[in-house]
Amino acid sequence: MSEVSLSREKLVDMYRKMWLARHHDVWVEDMKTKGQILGSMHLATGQEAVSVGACAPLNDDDYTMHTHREHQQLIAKGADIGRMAGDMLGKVTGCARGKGGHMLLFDKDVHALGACGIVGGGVPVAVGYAMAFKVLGTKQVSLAFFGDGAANEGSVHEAMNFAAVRKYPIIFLCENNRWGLTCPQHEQAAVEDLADRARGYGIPGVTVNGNDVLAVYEAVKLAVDRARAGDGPSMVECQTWRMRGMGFGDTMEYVPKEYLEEGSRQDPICLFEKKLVEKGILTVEEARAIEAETKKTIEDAYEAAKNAPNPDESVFWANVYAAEIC
Amino acid sequence: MSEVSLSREKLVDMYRKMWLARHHDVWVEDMKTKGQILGSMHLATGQEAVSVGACAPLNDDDYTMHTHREHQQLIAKGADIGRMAGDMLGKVTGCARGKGGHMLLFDKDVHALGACGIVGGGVPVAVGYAMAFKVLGTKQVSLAFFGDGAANEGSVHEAMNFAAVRKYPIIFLCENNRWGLTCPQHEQAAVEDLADRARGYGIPGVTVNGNDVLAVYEAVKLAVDRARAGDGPSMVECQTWRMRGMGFGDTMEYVPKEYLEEGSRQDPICLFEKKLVEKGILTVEEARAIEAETKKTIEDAYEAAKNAPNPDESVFWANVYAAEIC
Amino acid sequence: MTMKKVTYRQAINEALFEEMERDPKVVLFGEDVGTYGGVFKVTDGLKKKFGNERVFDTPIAEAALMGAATGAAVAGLRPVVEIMFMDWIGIAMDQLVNQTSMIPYIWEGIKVPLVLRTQGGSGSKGSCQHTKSLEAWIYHVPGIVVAMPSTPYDAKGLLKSAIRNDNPVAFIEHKMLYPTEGEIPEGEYTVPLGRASVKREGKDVTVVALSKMVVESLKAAKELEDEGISVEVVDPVTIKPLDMDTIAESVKKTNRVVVVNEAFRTGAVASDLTAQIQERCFDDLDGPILRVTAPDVQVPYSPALEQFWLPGKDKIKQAVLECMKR
Amino acid sequence: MTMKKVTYRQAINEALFEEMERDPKVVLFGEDVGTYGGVFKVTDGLKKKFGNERVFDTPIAEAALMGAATGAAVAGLRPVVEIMFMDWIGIAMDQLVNQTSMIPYIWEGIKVPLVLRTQGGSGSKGSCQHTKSLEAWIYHVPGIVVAMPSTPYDAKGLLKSAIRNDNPVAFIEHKMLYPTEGEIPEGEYTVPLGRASVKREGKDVTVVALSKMVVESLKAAKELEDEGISVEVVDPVTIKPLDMDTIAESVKKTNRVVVVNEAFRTGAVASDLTAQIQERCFDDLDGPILRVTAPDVQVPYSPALEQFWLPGKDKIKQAVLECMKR
Ligand SMILES: Cc1ncc(C[n+]2csc(CCOP(=O)(O)OP(=O)(O)O)c2C)c(N)n1
Ligand SMILES: Cc1ncc(C[n+]2csc(CCOP(=O)(O)OP(=O)(O)O)c2C)c(N)n1
Ligand SMILES: [Mg+2]
Ligand SMILES: [Mg+2]
Repeated sequence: MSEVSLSREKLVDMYRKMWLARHHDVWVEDMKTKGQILGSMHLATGQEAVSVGACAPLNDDDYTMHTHREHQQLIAKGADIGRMAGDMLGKVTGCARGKGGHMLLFDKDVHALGACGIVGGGVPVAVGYAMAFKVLGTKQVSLAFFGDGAANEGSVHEAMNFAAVRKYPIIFLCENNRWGLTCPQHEQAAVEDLADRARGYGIPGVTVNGNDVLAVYEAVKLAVDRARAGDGPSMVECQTWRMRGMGFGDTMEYVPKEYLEEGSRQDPICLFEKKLVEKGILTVEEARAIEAETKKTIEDAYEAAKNAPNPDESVFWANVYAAEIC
Repeated sequence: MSEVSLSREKLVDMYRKMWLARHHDVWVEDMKTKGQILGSMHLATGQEAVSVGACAPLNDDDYTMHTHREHQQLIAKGADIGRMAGDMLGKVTGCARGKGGHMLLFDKDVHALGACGIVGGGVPVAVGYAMAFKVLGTKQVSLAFFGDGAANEGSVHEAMNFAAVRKYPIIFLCENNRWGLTCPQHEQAAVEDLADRARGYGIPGVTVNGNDVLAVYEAVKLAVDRARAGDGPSMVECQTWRMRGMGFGDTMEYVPKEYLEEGSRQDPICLFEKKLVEKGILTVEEARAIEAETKKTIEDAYEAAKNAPNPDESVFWANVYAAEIC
Repeated sequence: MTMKKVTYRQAINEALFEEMERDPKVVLFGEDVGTYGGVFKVTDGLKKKFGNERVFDTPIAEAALMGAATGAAVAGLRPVVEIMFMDWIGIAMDQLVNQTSMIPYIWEGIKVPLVLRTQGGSGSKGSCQHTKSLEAWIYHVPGIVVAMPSTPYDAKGLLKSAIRNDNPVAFIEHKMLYPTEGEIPEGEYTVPLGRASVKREGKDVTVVALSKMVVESLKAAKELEDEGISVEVVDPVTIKPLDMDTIAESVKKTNRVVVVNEAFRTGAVASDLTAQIQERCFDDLDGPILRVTAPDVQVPYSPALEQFWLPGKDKIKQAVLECMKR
Repeated sequence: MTMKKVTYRQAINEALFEEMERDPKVVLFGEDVGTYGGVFKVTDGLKKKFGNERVFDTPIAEAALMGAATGAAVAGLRPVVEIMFMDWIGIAMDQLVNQTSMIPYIWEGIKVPLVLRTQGGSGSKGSCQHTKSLEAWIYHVPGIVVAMPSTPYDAKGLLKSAIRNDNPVAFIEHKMLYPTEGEIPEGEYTVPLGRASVKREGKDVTVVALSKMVVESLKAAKELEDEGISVEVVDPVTIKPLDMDTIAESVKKTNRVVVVNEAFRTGAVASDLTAQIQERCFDDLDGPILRVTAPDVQVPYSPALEQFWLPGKDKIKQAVLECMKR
């Protein structure tokens, strides 16, 4: 596991976010099982290190673009759990006042803008964020999450090349869990490391162990520094394991047992905790306290969301146009 | 210049096709100047080595997909000049009976199928050809021309990756003249050799001097052999010079003088002729005879096309649907 | 004829199965259609039966899918390609309009016998990126046959015709219809493209409805019967080319028309049917043709909001009652 | 007000110039819009004036263009993005419908103040990939304002309003209008979005025409005047949202309507206007609303064939005369 010289505070915050993310997806899986959430559901249980490692080097005013498997990414960016829960349940307390649901989460207070259910579809938009930062001369950066499956969409190619030419401050964060729905990576691309594609755009590309939160942090931090310094985009590929199905109710017979077993052995929270305890940064008791405290945060948020009011017809008709027309 | 052991007959045929291609574009440029051809006009004068070198390893029943700058590519594939001229002038004697014009040439007898005015748009279709060959177990291959500008379209990315995964027999032939309309390559991609992208798809990619017809031949021949042997796609990038404007009437102030000077020095017909004469394959007199004879072929074809009848209303209504519906 | 009860999903599966068995040139590909049998399980069992060259999963790349199907059709196959959700047909629209539909008209003598299968429709709590009905876009493209079956019987028979037809056919399913049941013959049968079907006879109002809206209209008709209003429900089945004769005959009888289409109101297919009907049947009409559609609003997630979006039985009844005032 | 004569092209150029000068957040990008000033020279001089961060050429990548404009708008700019020909808007449609139009509705509080400039229209001998008018696709997307000015006056004033407006606006030009001349005020003025303009008063027939078809309709009206028929020509200018009041007022007076739209007939905007007009004005109508459109045929190249495709003055006259039989 990588070594990074981060403050205790930062390390513990990352550890806490990983638990928050984990509990979140375990919790909504349970609610979904009970029929308390409607629609589709993409869980990232076991992929916490990618989201948390990628967002840890970012500031609140840096923008992030997320995928359809995005809950944890938003939590990592610091999204408000209560509002997220509202959106997940279609309640008026959500940022989208229930309009978006599980695949379109966003939180503009932390510039998590936002999730996208169109595979690869958000990546060009994230390039636009970076364009604005460069034109306006702010020092913000944009980070776009996308999956290994998404990497094969034309939109991602166009976006990466565009940003490379224009030297926009953006990080292309490929969350490679080796599956796109029911289709393994080798049936989606004939290359092992998707970061190899970066070279074809003339930008740096690295592949890291996506279950090692510090390795992810380190690679993304370098890319963020480059971007802020005006040196343009980078690609960071994080290889990880998808421990849940393509959506809820998918029994995953098509996934080899070995893959899931290896994914369990590589549990990113266990790995990180072990390291923190070894280094004396956290005691096991503190770790358990964080585990419990974060669980409660999730529970409380969903309990409140359950009891929150539904949006009414006025919400439906709000923002059909974003603004006055004439 | 590369060495290739080809029969005299083949070499002379390639030389002849280069002249045919050259005369064609010089001829239509002249007609266009005189207002005898309407609409847009993309000329490839000076790029003959790419088309001829790329098509020389192909059989008649191999399929080729062309670009908007395609006249020479069709000639290289062996398209009938008379029918081509008919299409160029919108006459009923064309393969498309005048429906397509200069940017949609095709000739199904030699499986030149066909030109496409949508930059990058034909490449996925060419993958479909290769799919059919693999499924049907024929030994045909598909070759898709596309430009350096087109390389940045999502369609090209999707197509290359798709073919790579499925190991379809296709050659991705990038005709890199370092310009996309009025925009130089370095403003379209931050990478020098576009063939570097091949690695990201897990397929072989090479960059060759596109003004050396034997170098192009050699690289494409290797790729064709690979494809026929069932080893899947390859990318061949041919670097060349665009000696004419983005279209007719473009005065090219935006193109640096040095670029055009270098392009003139690298005239592919001169280079090839010099080689053939040096090697004793052709005498200068034979060369001049070929130059004259091919010019006459073009002249005659266009003279005939000028006098050919226009399509009538029945042509307009033909094939609105390709076949009976019920 | 002996009949059996099957779901809409099974009906489509049977059509694919039978046509692939009948004709080795039929191939089927798309995202997750192979190993998993499709996210809606419509293509279940086909890969196992026909092998990985004829039925296969592809990279996530909708432009390449559409283009490859087009090329494969040109080169001798009869591809059935699936775009998983119609919501992202936009990625493939350039291929559809500039390749698929262009080829048969311009490249004379070349046919493009492909079927584009996709599904639209809301009611699944899928939010706005998984519920759109964008048939209006495809409908506007020349040379494409567009079918939208509403029953298992039509779905099976029509898909078989579509696969055998030499035109490109867009075959648009509805996700909420997959589990619906209906009777089909035990043995082989086909339903012709281009023929409307009167799903219920009546004399007061003609309701022309598409896809799942046929089901809703039949429910409305049933309830209106109790109120003494006799509704004729006409299902065009194929919306392009349109069987206007059948519709006009019905209007002649009823003199009142409601068109029902689950799609954004402005520019929907419903508008076009309305324009066509008023043109042909103006003198038969007692009042304006009313349209029941969704509003020009993105489909919101929240179950509390989705109801305001969805057209259905109640809104159809209202429109019929409105018509009856004339 | 002092007036001056400018071309449609100049009018647009002036609008861009003035708005970029007024507001540093306005940026302009697209293929060849920078150094060369656009293939139709509409953006001439802007890069020189405003520099390469605010006005720039991009890679050939229409999905990325649309997405990047969207992101840039979200992050604080007011981008004007050009898609060079509307023919390939299909490459960008997924971005438009799933990102641009989704964001303001679902991501509450986020606005997308962008202008998508593109141009359609035939008559240029451009064959089928450079002449299509696909406004119907954009028109069907919720939350997008769609404008199609027909005069220099409207073009300039409307584009200025569009740039200042907080909604995404599709601003659709016509390639054959660029050289047409008209009067505009010397100084600053704007034309409001969402207001129709009666281009000629008349009392017998209302012709509702879009874009260049307004010019053709005015020619037809002039000629019909000599035949004693008084035609009112209404130009919606903004087609969405539609100024139905102005149209209805005209219909109330004339009782006869022709809708003119240069686009494939089936599913054209003309159909939707027809559906809306008959709904609102049924009792005012003496006969069916007639539509003058192009047929459902790809635009052929041959000048001998193009005439069968093009709608224009003569076909409009015919339709008006047909109406007068009522
Ligand atoms: C444009 C588009 N194509 C297809 C889909 C259907 N789809 C949803 S998730 C998914 C797989 C995505 O794989 P990947 O990018 O690796 O992300 P992961 O699910 O592994 O996080 C697919 C194909 C979609 N939502 N959008
Ligand atoms: C999808 C699409 N985008 C833009 C254009 C306009 N266009 C025509 S040619 C061209 C440049 C193409 O450059 P390249 O691929 O390098 O080919 P070259 O002209 O150099 O042969 C462009 C942008 C188009 N025809 N299609
Ligand atoms: Mg994945
Ligand atoms: Mg080029």
